[in-house]
This record gives sequence, C-alpha cells and structure tokens, in this order.
Amino acid sequence: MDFTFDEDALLFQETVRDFLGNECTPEHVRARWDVGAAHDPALWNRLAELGIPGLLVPEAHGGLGLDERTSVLLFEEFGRAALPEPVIATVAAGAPALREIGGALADEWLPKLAAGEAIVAVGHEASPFVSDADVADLLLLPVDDAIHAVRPADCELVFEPSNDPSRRLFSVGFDPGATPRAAVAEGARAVAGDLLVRGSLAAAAELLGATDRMIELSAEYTGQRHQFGKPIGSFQAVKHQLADCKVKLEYARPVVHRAAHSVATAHPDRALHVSMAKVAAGDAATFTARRALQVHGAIGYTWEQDLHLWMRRAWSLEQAYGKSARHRQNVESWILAEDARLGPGATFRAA
Amino acid sequence: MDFTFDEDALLFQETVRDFLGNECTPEHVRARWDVGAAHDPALWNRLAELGIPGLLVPEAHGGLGLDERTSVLLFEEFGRAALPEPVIATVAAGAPALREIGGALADEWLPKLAAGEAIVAVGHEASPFVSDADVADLLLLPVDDAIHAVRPADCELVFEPSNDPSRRLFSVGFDPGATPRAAVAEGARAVAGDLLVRGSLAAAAELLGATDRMIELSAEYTGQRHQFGKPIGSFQAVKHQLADCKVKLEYARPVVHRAAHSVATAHPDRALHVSMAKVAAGDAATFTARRALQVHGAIGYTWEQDLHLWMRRAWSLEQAYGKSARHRQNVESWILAEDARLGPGATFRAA
Amino acid sequence: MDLRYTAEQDAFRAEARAWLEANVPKEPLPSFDTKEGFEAHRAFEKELHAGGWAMVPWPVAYGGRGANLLEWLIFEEEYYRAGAPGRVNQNGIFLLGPTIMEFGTDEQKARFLPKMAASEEVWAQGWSEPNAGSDMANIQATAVRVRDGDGDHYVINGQKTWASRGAYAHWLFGMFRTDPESERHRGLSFILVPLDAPGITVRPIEKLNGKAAFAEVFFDDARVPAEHLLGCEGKGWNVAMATAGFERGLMLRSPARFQRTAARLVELYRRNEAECAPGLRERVADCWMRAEAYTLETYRTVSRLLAGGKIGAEASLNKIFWSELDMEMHELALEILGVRGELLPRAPSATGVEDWLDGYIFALSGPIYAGTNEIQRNVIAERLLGMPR
Amino acid sequence: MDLRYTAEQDAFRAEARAWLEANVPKEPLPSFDTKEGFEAHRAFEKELHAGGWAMVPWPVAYGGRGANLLEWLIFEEEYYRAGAPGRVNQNGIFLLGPTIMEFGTDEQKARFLPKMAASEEVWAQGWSEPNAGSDMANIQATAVRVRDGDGDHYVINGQKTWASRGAYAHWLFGMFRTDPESERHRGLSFILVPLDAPGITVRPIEKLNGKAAFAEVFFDDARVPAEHLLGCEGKGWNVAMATAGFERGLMLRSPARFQRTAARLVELYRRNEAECAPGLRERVADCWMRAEAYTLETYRTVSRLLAGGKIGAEASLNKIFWSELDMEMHELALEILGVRGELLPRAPSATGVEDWLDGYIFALSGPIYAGTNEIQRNVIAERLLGMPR
Repeated sequence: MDFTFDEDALLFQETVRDFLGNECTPEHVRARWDVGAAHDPALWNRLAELGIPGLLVPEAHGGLGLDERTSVLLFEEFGRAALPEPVIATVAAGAPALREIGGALADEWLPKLAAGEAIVAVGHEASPFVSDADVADLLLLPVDDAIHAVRPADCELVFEPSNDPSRRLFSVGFDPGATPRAAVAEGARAVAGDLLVRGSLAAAAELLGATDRMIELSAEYTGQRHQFGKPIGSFQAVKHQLADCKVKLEYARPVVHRAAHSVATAHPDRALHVSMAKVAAGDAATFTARRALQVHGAIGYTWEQDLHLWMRRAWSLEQAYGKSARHRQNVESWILAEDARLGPGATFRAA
Repeated sequence: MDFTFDEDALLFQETVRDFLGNECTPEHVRARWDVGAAHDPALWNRLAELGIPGLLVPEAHGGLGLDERTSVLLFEEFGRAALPEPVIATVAAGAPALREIGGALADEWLPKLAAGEAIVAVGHEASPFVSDADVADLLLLPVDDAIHAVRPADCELVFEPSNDPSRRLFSVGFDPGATPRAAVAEGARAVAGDLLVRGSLAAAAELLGATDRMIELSAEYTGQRHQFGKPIGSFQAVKHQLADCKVKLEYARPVVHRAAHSVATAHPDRALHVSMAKVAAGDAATFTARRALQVHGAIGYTWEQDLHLWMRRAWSLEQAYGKSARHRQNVESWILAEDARLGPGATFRAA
Repeated sequence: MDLRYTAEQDAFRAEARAWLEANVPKEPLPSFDTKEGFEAHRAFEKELHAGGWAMVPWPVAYGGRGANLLEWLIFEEEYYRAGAPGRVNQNGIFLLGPTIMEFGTDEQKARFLPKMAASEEVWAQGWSEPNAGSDMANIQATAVRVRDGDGDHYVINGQKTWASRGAYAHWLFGMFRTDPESERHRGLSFILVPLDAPGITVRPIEKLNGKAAFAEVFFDDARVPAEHLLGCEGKGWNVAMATAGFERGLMLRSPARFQRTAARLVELYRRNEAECAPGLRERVADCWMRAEAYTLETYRTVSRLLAGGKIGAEASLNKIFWSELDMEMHELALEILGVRGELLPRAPSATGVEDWLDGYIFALSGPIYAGTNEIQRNVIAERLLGMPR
Repeated sequence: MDLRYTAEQDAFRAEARAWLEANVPKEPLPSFDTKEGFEAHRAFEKELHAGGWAMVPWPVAYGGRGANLLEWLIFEEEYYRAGAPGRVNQNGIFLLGPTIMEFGTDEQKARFLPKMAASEEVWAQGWSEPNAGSDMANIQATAVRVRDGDGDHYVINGQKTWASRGAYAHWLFGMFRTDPESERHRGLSFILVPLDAPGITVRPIEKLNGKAAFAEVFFDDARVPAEHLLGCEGKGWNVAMATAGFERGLMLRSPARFQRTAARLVELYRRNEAECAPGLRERVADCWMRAEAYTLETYRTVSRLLAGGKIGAEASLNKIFWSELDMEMHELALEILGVRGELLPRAPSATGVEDWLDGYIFALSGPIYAGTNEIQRNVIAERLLGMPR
C-alpha cells in the first residue's frame, strides 16, 4: 500500500509544467480562439517531441508504454495550462482503445499516433457530440456492440459551437450501413465502456489543474488589489471563499489519483472510482469558478482578464465525458446495490 | 392591495410581546422542563385574560372573533418567547376546526376553550403523534372521512419524548370501533385538511419568531465576546453568517404573512401558500440555528446557555405539522401540474 | 391587510396588457450591448414613450405616467409577461431619474428628465474607477471648477470604469473629486457629463460573453458646464447614496423579472423531466418559491412605502436575495439542459436551449455589481443587526 | 503507487479483526460522559491494553504495539467495523502521548506513558479559558515557580474551561502563563496537572444533550511539582502547537469513523427509501463519496509521512472537511428518519432511529472545537494560499 507517485512520474510532470508554462500561455490560447481553432499543429509537434501523444501507447508501437499513474499528473498540467489540444480524446481515450482493439487497426494507427502524426477523436454514450472531429485523422465511434473506425472526411461534420472556444464540438453524420469505414471492431462494448471511463478520468485530472490555477490566480490577484486601504485578500470574506475552494480541491485530488490507479491496474471497480473522481473534480472546479469570479469582482467578468480561460475549461470539462449528475447516478446505483461492500476497510478491496 | 397590518393587530402583538417578555422567560421554560411538563395552567390562565385561547373563536362563543391576519403576529411572539404552551393545537388549529364542525360540539367546547378552561389537542395526517394529549380536555382525531372528538381519559396515551422538552408528543391508542367518543363529525375531510393547514401556518409563524430571537441573541453575544482584542462580531466570518440568516428570515416573513391572509380569506390556494410558508420559515430557522450555534462557539453548545431553547424549537417546529420535505412536495406537485398558473401577475390571483 | 387588487388596479393591468400585446416586438431584439441592438432597443423605448408607458411611476410633467408604485409593479408584471425587451434606458428610469427628482434644480429637471423619458438621451453609470470599486469612496477622478471666458465649468481628469451602457450612451453620471485636499467620502461631487465632450474617450470593455456591456471612460481636461452639478458641490456622496439605494433596492430588479425566469425554469424542467436527476425537482420548486418570496416582499415594501414608510439598509437584503436567486435559477437551467447546456444558441443542436447560457453569464455579475454581496453583508450586519464595525 | 495491501498488512488486519470479534462488548456501553460509562469505557481500554491493542502506533516500550501508521489505519478500520466503544482515553492516545514522545524527558516518558497506555490515568484537555477560546494565546491562568521547603513547584491560579473528559479524568494538560510580564504566545508553559491536587475544583458542564462532556476547572493556589513541566519553560506555545496539529490532523479523526457513519447512512436510506424525498438519494451518495475521499486523502498523507514527509497547515483542511461531513451526514439521517427524527431513543416509537439524534448533537460541535472552522479557514488562506494576514 503506497499512495505516493514514482519519482519519474513527478519529474515528467515538472517537465510538462515548465514546457506548457512557456508554450501554452494565455496569449497562445487566445490566439487559437482568434483564428477559430483550438488545435495547433506546431504545438502538437512539440508535445510529440516530449512523447505526450504516445504516453499510453506500448513501446512496441513507438509509445512510452506508461500508464495512468503517470498520465494523471500530466493531465493535471494540461488543465493548469488550459491546453486547447485534443489530448483527452487522442492520448487518454483513443490510444488505449486502439491498443485494446488491437490487430491491424492498432498496428496502423498507434505508431502514427505516438509519433504525433495522427489525431484521434472519439464518440461515447455520454454525449451526442464528438470533440475536435474536424482536426482528427480517425474517428472511433461506438454503436451498439461495435466500434467503428471512420475517417472524418467520410462523415458529415456539423460544428456545434460551445461556450468554451477551446472546445470544438461536432455532430457527426455517420450511418454504419452507408458510411465507408476503415475498420469495425465487433464485440467491443467493454472497450467502448473503458474509452468513456478513460476520458472521464483525464477530464477529472484536467479539472484539478484548472481548479488549482483558478485558486492561484485568485490568491495572487486579491493579494495585490487594494480596497479600503488594504489588500482585499486580507478580508475574511475573501479568504474564506478561497479556503473553501482549496478544501474541495485537496479532497478531490486523491480521489482522482486513486481512480488513475484503478484504471491502470484494471481494477474491477474502476468505472465507479472514475465516476467518483469526475464528480469530485467537477464539483471542485465549478465551485471554484464561481468563487474565483466573485473575489476578482468586475475585472474577472471581462474578456480581457485571463480568469475566464479556466472558468470556461471548468464548465466545459464538467460537461465532458459525462456530467457530474450522470456520474453521481453511477455512484448511487453502486452503493445502493444489495451486495455493495461499504464501510471501514472496503475502500481498497476488489469488488 | 395592501400588505400592511392593521394598527390593532400590531398593538396586540406588542402587548403580547411585552407580556411574554415578563412571563415566559428562559427561566420559566427551564422550570417547566425541570418538572417534566410544558403546559403551565397558571400561565394559561393569564393568556386567557388576554383573550389568546379564544383568538379565533367567534364572539358569539365568547372569543375575540379575530382571524389569522392578527394571530400570525401573535404566533411570531410565541416563537420569540419559546412559549411551551399548546397554543398551536388549541388556538390555531383546534378552535377553527370546532367552529367549522359546528353544532353541539362547538356550542359545548368553544366557550370553554375561549375562557381558557379547555385545552384541545389535535391529530393530523402529517404525524403519527399528538402533542400535549396528556393535558388536553378534548382530542380531535381525523380518521378517514370523519373527525372523532374523544376525551383523553378514554384513550391509551403513550409518551414519546422528543429532543425538545417543550414538545410533549404522545401516541394515542384510539379505536373508532371501541373507544367512547364525545362526538363524531362525518364528511369532515375538508375540515381535517384545514386543521393541518392552520397548524402549519401557526408553526411557520412561531419559526419566524424563534429565528428572529436566535439572530438577536447571536448579534448581542458576538458584540460582547472579545477574542484577538476585539468583539468577534466585528469579524466578517461572523457577520456574514448572521447576515445570511437575516436574509432568509426577511424573505420568509412575507410568505408567512401572505399565507395568513389566504387562510383568513379562505383563498382556494391556501394550502399551497401555507406549504410555501412552512418551507421558508423552517429553512430559515434550521439554517439560523446552525449559524447561531457556530458564532456562539462552545458556550452555545452548553445546556446553561439559553440559545438551545430556540434551537430546539427550530428543530421541533420544523417537524411539526409537516416537515419541510412534505410541504415542498406539495409545492412541487402544484407548480408541475398542467394547469398551474405561474409567472408575473399570478401571485395574487385565485386558482 | 387585503391582498386583492382593486377594480382600478385590474383596469390598469388590462390597459397595460392590451398596449403591450399590440406593441411588443414579436421577435427578440438583438442584444443592447451591440450598436445595432442599442438602437433597436432605443427605438422601442421611444415607442413606449409615445404610448405613455416609458416612465410609469414618473410624474406626468417629466414624461411619466404618474402611476403609484403598486401600479408600477403591475405594469412590470405585464411587461415581463409580454416578454418585452430589456430596458436600455434603465440607468435613467430607475437610477438617475429619481435622483434628479430628489436633488435636481428645476432647470435640471426640465433639461434632463423629458429627454431621458423619451430616450433621446441614454445614460451610462460612472461609479467605479480602477481603484474605487467596492471602496467607492476612493475616487480619484478630479473635477476642478474654472470660471473663465468660456463660462463656469468643471475641468475633469481621470478615469471611470465598468460604466454600464457606456459603450453607446450619450451621457454619463458619476462622482468626481472637486476638493483636491479632501479624502474618502468628503469633497466629492455628483456631475452629469455629456460623453461627446472634447477630452473624453470611451473604450468599450468586453464582458465574459464577448459583448460590450460596459466601458472605460477617460477624461483628459474635459470641460463640463458647472450647471451640470447635481446637488451641492462636495456633497456628491449623499446624492450617490440615494442613487445606490435605488439600484440595490426596489426599482431596478422588479420581481416580475425573476417570476418570469422561474416560470420558464419550471417549464424547462417539465419539458426535460425524463432526463433529469431526481433531485432537480425540489431545486426547481425551491427557486420558484424564492421568486414568489421576492415578489411578496416587494409588495410588502411597496405597501409600506405607500403608507409613508422609508426604505433603508433593507435594500441590501434585496440585493443578496435576487442576485443569488438569479444565479441559481440559471445554473439549474443549465443543469436541466444537460450536455446541451454549453451550446451557444447558434449551434445547430441548440434547439430548446433558449438564452439560458447567456442569462447565466449575465447572472454571474449579479453578486458583483451594485456593491458586491460581501459589502451588502457588512451593511446588513452593521446597520440592521447592530454588529460592531 | 500501489494501492494494494501487502500480505503482512492483510495478516495484521486479520489478527485485529479476530481479537476485536472476541472482545468487543456485544451491547453498547453507556456514554462516557456519565460516571458509570466512563468507568465502563476505562475497563474496556484496560482490556485493549491487555490484548496489546490499546496504543497501536506507540512504541512497545511505552505500552504500544509499535505498528506503523498504515497498520494503525487498518486497525482503526477494524475497530470501527467492529462497532467498538469510543476511546475515553483519546486525549492520551492521540494528543498528549505523541506530544510527550516529542517533548518529554525520559523520566516523563517513563512516568506518564505506560499509565496512560494502561488507562490507569485518563487525561483531560485544558486549552481553553473563558477569554481564550479561538484566541488561544490570550491565556491568563498563571503558574508561578516556587522553590521552598516542599521542593520545586508551580503554584497555579486561574480557570480552564471546556476541558473535554474533565468531569472524570485524573490528570489535565494545558498551558499556563509562567512569565507574568509576557503577552500572547510568549511566556506560556505546558504543564501536566493532577486533578486531585489541593486547590483544584472541577465543575462539570452539561452539553446540549444534557451530559457532562466537559468541565470547568478552577485553580486556587494549586501546587504542581516543577518536573511536570513539558518542554521548556516559556515555550509552551510550541508544544501546544504540536498537540493541536495532532488534534486537527491525522490521528484523532480516523477515516474509519466517517466510513462507518456513511455506510450506516446508506443502510438507513435503503431501509427508508420509500418515504424519502427523491433528492435525498444524491445527498446520500455525496456523503458516502466524501467519506471515501477523506479515507483516500488519509492514506495519501500516511504514505507521504512514511516516505519522510511532514504534516503542517494541511491539518486545517482535514478539520473542515471531516467536521462538515459529519454534521451533514447526521443532518441527512434525521431528514431520512422524518417525523421520528426528533424522538429520543427511549421513545416507544423510536425503533430504527438508532443514535442519530445524539450523533447530530455531537457532530454540531465539530466545527467549533479544536479551533473553529473560521480559524482553520484563516490558516488555509494565509499559510497554504499565501494570502495576506
């Protein structure tokens, strides 16, 4: 029993944090918004140099062969930087799904994905939309018992603009009976389930990073902003709002980390653990978005101030890969089942 | 359209407030607790001198012949004083029920009730228990379509101690087929319904008074108690908790007052309006009980300090005549009905 | 206490309803935070004025209808019931208008009120400065009185910010420091400023939805005739406090607005109930009850005012109550909309999302503007509960 | 990261479970806030000690088991799983014991720890004074060092209050002002006081449920041998801060307690679901998730400590999290119980109400004691977020 991360994982996190601190600045994010795009091929190439796209791709396919016990830390950094790249779909959800489908599809696409040469977008039952379908090279679309691998060019894509310009949603016109398909994986219900679970986990990790950043920005701003002759951060009304955010964040974090462990080790309850993580991180982030705005006051309400880059991420990631309400219902069903094992000692037990 | 109270009603309220300030002190309440009783016949007699028992009894039966547009203000005072007398059952619910049943039962009991010589306890569908059945002279027990008037001595009464020693609950062993009855009013479902509505309204009004008193006690105490060299009431963390209580109180008050008007004028939506009142007042009171305790700190947590006299009233009145959850469900059903009239302009319209 | 409308009040309502049904645009106007929308709203305000409905509670002499506050409540109910456009002129109707009536000279009343009523002149607020937000007494923009060949003027320098309607308005009202030696609340004056005067630069600020809800206004030796001083020189704080009271209190946030939102919320829930988590039902009911409570409290206050009462620090209770309610109603609506809650209305799949997202973003500003809710809680504790400063 | 128990940890759990199954009383003991219950709990503590389970994480030399913190967590899980009695000795095990191990002399360790482990001596806390609650540095009780014919002593005067376990305990630990010229945090000393010494009067205080949870303690020239000073004279604040860290943090509120409450809450909901408002379901799930989060965070912290980390201001996060969770779980349970929620357990109709009402009243004190949650929020803001004082 050891809840600490490996040194290597922590070191990788630090590297990515430094990298994004330089490369994915608020100016970068705004520049992407201004051109009406989120994905930046140049930045993606540099992420590929760090091995990010192939994080979870087996070494045999050119990836780093790591698991969620490392990637969860990096997704926290993606959230902290409000990185507008399709990392959840391609890196966290798509690559493992291809790995699990295996065969020729995996052999063809995993090396390209790991090399940063292919972007994968994914569908799942928690949303009618597919993010970043327009910049993807391959779509993985679960229908009933099968996962269909389709080229975006063979589908009709309809842009569905979201409140978060970093989130590029599309309705995908796809007819299993008519649309040409690159491949079809039959009997892939479990793979499709895991795809959603993995996407939720990555979204939860990004939510942690976004929350942390909003708290940081708010503590900084309120430490500088003076009213009534002192920094507003010295007023309890401001302090206590941010303290509450910090409590929520620090009690969401271990839930997300445990979920990462469960996914990495194929724990039979991983879907439950990820639902708990998504709820905890989503609640922390939306709670914090509101308080961060409140303590910023009017300045936080402007387009110019950077705070809303993270507020929008908080709102849209709460939506992504299943809203809190959906995940909470998973938890409700689980704990109310006749044979649920609850209580002291049950936390780390297999089902 | 006039939402102000009559001068007479306001004057009566002031009189009762002064009276109870002298007669129903915390010491009085504690003394009743110590003897294991709530009702004090001596105090009841003095209340009768003010006309309280017969507030809603027609003048023809020896009462004051007032309506809820006066009594709602007095019940607020009963709550402010944490009065442990059976006023809700006898004065607010029992007397109007007898009046509506009419006939010999009313002719016999209303004059006694108005003179302070009879106490009435009531049953209703929102609770399996009957308050103060042991000190009552008559029980009104609705069963199916009838209201049974029964003498307590003819029933088996089992004491069910509550967290609030001022609240004396009893299970009443009553069998319509076997227990001797003073009278039976058949076809009295509507009367039984109004009995519960009137009890809920009075409980809501008492909750307002208890809330007001808890806020007052808390503002007083925190203004005196010094920590870190200043009164703790000067800290925002304390101020803002009490400010939130005050907001809840002041937005519950008009809801209760409107409900009183609806009951007094037999508005077709009076049950809805009373449910809204009970929810608003119950939420304000339980919310305030928690914050009042928190700002008092450890001293509030002792038996010696008076705060808990009102905290217990808040908790037990929230239970009385239908918990908030029950009343909230009434509101839900009403607003979600196909033909509900909602929106601007609908507030004062009859159904 | 009698909570029934009189026959006169019913007739007034019927008259308002009939006019509104005939005149309210069938399609929503574009946002008044765009130039096009600003003018469209202004055109509708002119129609309102022509119909005699622009300034319902104002005296007839200034272009109003001379109605009492209860009639005003009834009008507002009908206005929101009809889904009529937001009032681009609200700074005039609800804030500056009543302030001028209380503090203005006869000349000022005659000069400003009728044009305000007719929406010939639309007003921006100029309260805040970069260092005077919650701390409204920390105003640094100066107005120096100069009597020279051009007459008696104030020469204004400094900066205002968060001027609502500032991007397109014609005039701005605000406080300026006329006594350079003064501090805090003293030495401030309330001045009415034409935004087209030389030396004034308006820079629109985009709010969270990317629209120009407000503006920064820069003053560089801008000259304003001294007769545009409202109230006494150096006593601007008193004038402003009256205006702020109007803002927090009764006039600006009429209950009908929240009742309409609450009714739409119930409707939205009804349409989407099957997909909602079971707990949403009681949250919807709770919001509806709070909107009713706000209505009832407003009727109670109006009755009290009509009986000769005054409104004071209670306005701070209002501010907290409506701003939190509004935010929660919109939050809940987005929750009900589920995955479609994040779509912009122009998204092809956004059928039925209405304007809840934009409304949410607007609602988020409620606890901030017109004095943050933190400031209001201080006021409640200190002035209503008597707690120590 | 490896979140699986080792074979050794599983074996440890099995051993603890077996012992507890054999030894935990089948019927609940009376409340330790009564004299009878105090002695019954003390008798059970002695059994625990005899079985080697009294002070699991303490060194063997002092009567402990020498287990590491992870094993301690496992033991606690089994302890709560077994429904074993509350620890009347908790002030010793979790607070004073670790403090003496850190600051005590070898003589003090030998004198106090074994008797504490064996529950021969039960300890009360003596932090608060009438004017030193949240403001813990405002201590006024004095201890004057006197060397005379009777030896080297402190002569203590003043008053302590809210001394938990104070009504029946044998000893009290607390801070006293040894430097009469000093102010605030300086000049305080941490002294161990036998409550049977002449000049000491203990007055039990009844808490909200009418039981004597704590006491006032009056000191009137009470003499305490100088060797009962813990740590350096005048440095009591540092000692106390370490103790307070233990109190807020890891040791006292083991996650198993909240997991057990959460599991009972789920069970209660399952039994009463038919009568519950639909929204309660998600609140129950939410509470259960928070209890799990508290468990996970504790395992994370223990892993960090075992790897050589330290615990600091994070303890304030704990305090807020568990105290609010505990209160909400009990509130929710009473909500589920509906009209029976207000009944005392001895009421004839109180079947199935268990001890939720008493638990609620206990839980209400959580946000107050061990440093109010308001104080903890200040600590979080200032020390974890770097916000200005």
